[in-house]
Amino acid sequence: MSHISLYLLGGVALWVLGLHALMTQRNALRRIMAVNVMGSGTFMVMVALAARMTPIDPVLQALVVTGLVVAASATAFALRLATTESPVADVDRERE
Amino acid sequence: MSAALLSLTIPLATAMLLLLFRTRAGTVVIVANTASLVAAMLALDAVMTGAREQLSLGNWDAPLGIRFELGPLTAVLLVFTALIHLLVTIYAQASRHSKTRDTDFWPLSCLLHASLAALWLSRDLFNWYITLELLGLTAVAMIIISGPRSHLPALRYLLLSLAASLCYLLGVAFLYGRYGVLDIRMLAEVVVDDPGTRLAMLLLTLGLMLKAALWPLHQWLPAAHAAAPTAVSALLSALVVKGPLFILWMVWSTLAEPGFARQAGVLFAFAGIAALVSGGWAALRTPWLKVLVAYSTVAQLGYALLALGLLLYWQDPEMSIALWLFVLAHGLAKVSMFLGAGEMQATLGSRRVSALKGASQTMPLAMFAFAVAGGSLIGLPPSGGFIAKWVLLQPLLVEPSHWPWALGVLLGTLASAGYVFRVVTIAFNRADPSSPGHDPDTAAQWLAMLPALIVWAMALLSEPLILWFQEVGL
Amino acid sequence: MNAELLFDAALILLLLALAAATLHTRKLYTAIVLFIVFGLMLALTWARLGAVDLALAEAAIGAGLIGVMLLAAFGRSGPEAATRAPPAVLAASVLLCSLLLVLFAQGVWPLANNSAPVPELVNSHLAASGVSHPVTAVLLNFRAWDTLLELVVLLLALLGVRQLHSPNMNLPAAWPLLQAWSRLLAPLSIVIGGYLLWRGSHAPGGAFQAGAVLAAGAIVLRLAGLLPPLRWNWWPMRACVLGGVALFMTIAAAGYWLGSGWLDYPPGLGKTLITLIEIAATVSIAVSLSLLVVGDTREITP
Amino acid sequence: MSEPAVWLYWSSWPFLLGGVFFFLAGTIGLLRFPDAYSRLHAVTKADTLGLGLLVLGLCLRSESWQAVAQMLLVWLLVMASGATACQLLARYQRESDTDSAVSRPRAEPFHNER
Repeated sequence: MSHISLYLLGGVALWVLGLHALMTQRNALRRIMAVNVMGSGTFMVMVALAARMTPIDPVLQALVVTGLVVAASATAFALRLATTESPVADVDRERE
Repeated sequence: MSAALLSLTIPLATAMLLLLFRTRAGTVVIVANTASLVAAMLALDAVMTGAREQLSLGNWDAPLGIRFELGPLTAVLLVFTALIHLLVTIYAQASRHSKTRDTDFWPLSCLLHASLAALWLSRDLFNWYITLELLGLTAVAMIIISGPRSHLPALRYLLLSLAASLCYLLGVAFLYGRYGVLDIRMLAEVVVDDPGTRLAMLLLTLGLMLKAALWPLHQWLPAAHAAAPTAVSALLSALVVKGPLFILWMVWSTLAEPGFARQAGVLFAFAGIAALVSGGWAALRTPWLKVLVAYSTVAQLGYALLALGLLLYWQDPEMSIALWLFVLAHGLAKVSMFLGAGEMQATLGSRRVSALKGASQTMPLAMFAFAVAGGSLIGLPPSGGFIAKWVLLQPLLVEPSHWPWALGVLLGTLASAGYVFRVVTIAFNRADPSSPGHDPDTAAQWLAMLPALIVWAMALLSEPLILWFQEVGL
Repeated sequence: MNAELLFDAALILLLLALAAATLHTRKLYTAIVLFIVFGLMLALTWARLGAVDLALAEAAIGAGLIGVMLLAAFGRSGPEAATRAPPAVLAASVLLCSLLLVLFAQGVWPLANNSAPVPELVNSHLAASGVSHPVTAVLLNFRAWDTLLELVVLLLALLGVRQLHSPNMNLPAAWPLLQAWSRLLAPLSIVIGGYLLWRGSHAPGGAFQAGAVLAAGAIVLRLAGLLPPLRWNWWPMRACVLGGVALFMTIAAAGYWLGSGWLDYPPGLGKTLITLIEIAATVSIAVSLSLLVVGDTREITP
Repeated sequence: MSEPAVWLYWSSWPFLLGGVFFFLAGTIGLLRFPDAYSRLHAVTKADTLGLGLLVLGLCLRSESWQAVAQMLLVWLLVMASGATACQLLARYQRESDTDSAVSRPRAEPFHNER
């Protein structure tokens, strides 16, 4: 067993933890954090896969840099969307 | 290829210019869209006369760089995207009820167009992840144009779409870890059927099904699509959900081994029938007009899923043609339906289905658009929906052992007939018509009708299209 | 070797514990603080796995900027409703997740010893790419299209926030100490940002990390009240945001219609063009991120 | 390794151990101390002294002057930012204390955790 296997397992464990929280939590901020934990798990799998060979796989690392920026942008948007005051008073009931 | 690239570049450049100069001129977008449509048609023409083209971005060949491919299907989809975007922007510019005129709808819809074009052209698993993310973010940003009421469904959509992307990305990571390539065709050459690959395919499939709102992962769609402004709902239902569907089709039709594909195909086909039935049932019961149309999207995606399932189950390439004909016909019909519904809703001042009483009298054009589009969704001849269903049914009817599947199609047809006639009967109830709040906007109603007319005209065009697809493949 | 494994195991357990605590602790504020700690630990993990580029990006963006945004979002959000998922959902989720965990563990286990052909290709073409750091070569040459689209994603996040029409943030008057400190910090962030950008061509670093550091500097200055409000309405601001994508697109299109191919840099010009793109991208990322965190993105109609 | 290098290597141990000790002590203080001010006290001790000793120990082991300069720079920055952050936190705590003394609820969320 090498340290790569450990990190791979850790990555999928993080992903599953995030998924569990996403399904069970109700608060918007917590769900956003849950998605971020899922993302971190995915990235950990990718970085560990990159580190399994010498020299380290630069393609996977570059993909993770891209993925990180994409995830961070989406998170920033989600955070603003979740906490912008909505005038609840004049919402006519519209539930399906 | 240069025409296809032009068709991708024009909307992107237009979005940049609109943002830089802070203009919200719809006419600029319409002109740019026309140019993009012409470019897409030139690309289609090039593919028709020549052959499929490849482009290695940056001249780095596939395992190192990203590959674009312009085949028949990609060219048709480029034209389809540009056409639908053009129709919707003309409506959004002309309609008095369009709530999108003085907003960021214009640059956002251009970005949507560009990201879809990038998705159709790309053949790289990771690049698809970014285009999917682009699609999701644009969709959410466009939904919230309609104001605070849409924030909650938009947030749910955003979170689910993010989770779905990560599901997809984990699948991509597994595939790369196993085979070391990201290009779909190179992957198809080396892929073997083992548990790890199946797991990766499962992850890809779950992520894409959630993004495409395929049953049973469709729950987010009705609220999100119904909450958006009318022009946006039309774009979302007609275009956005088709992006992940394209990737799903691509992944399964190129990567899955026959044995595995047969097993999964049955599941897809059953999910498709379930979508047809449950989506149709929900559309029959909802009191809200736009939610009804949105549920009809869920139901109609069931046909695509059924076609995908049967494609995998029988390994019959005819089914791919049926799938994409459904997508084209549904896209056009759904634009018409959403625009007609939005126009009636805005004029009558209520979101309820019941408010349409007597609409055939007060707003005959919009109602007609709705009904004509509904006819294509049901599959009445000679509409585009009919042609698609015909291509799907032909192999089903040849062999008696396939007849149970035809029963599923029949159920779906009945369900869609049910919700279309539900609206139509209310509209023809002229005893006590609800009076419109404003004057009906005739030009806008004609614009809502236009896509429906095109979908009926598609019946005439589709025979050469089908023959061409059969000849050269998709 | 054993000591290293011990360190790795401890780090992973710590990460898992932090993630679980973040997601399930009772107080939201504690959760956010733990999440920031989680981000920093993640940066350490990336460094341990040899991904220095990523460690820099994670520390600056993942832990830093997202942390600030989370705290700001916490300030805006109301008290947390104490709703818990019904036991049935909880049980179903636990069951599903354990199943997935077992599946994934089996799926991921054999991957540790595989290898991919691409890194060797990268190395053999590195000389032709114009830069000597492989990650930068992949980001800005071999897979430059990904990077271009990623800049569009960042732009879209900004556009999305614009649609919210959220009121301007009311920043409290800053204390003199903070102001003095940010006066010291801002030039430092410019120096570090520039250094990271320059380093990117031959060592870990590059546009994203540099942009994030610059954005952090701008945000601190803005919070200390030393910068005027950052407005979308001001055209140079928009030009900076759009500059990265615009330049990238121009180079791509010019390469296609005048030169040898889409996103193909003419021989000899590779380094220059990459540097130009990196500078534009850095500015674009820095301004976009600052606008996302502390900017005024509304449209003020005259 | 040459003679002075070996000597330097061994002499770095006390510094490193001292650094670890201060970090541990700071962490325990953070967890166990009753109020914000004493917790801040504990944490900043860990930052300045603990990190300082670690940096000193590592400097003794380092091979080049560049590395030494970089580490010293890091230490300086951490110390400065730690001191500033400590001041700001303490000040915030004092303001919210006086506020809650006159029982005016504050809008900001950054209350002490307890």
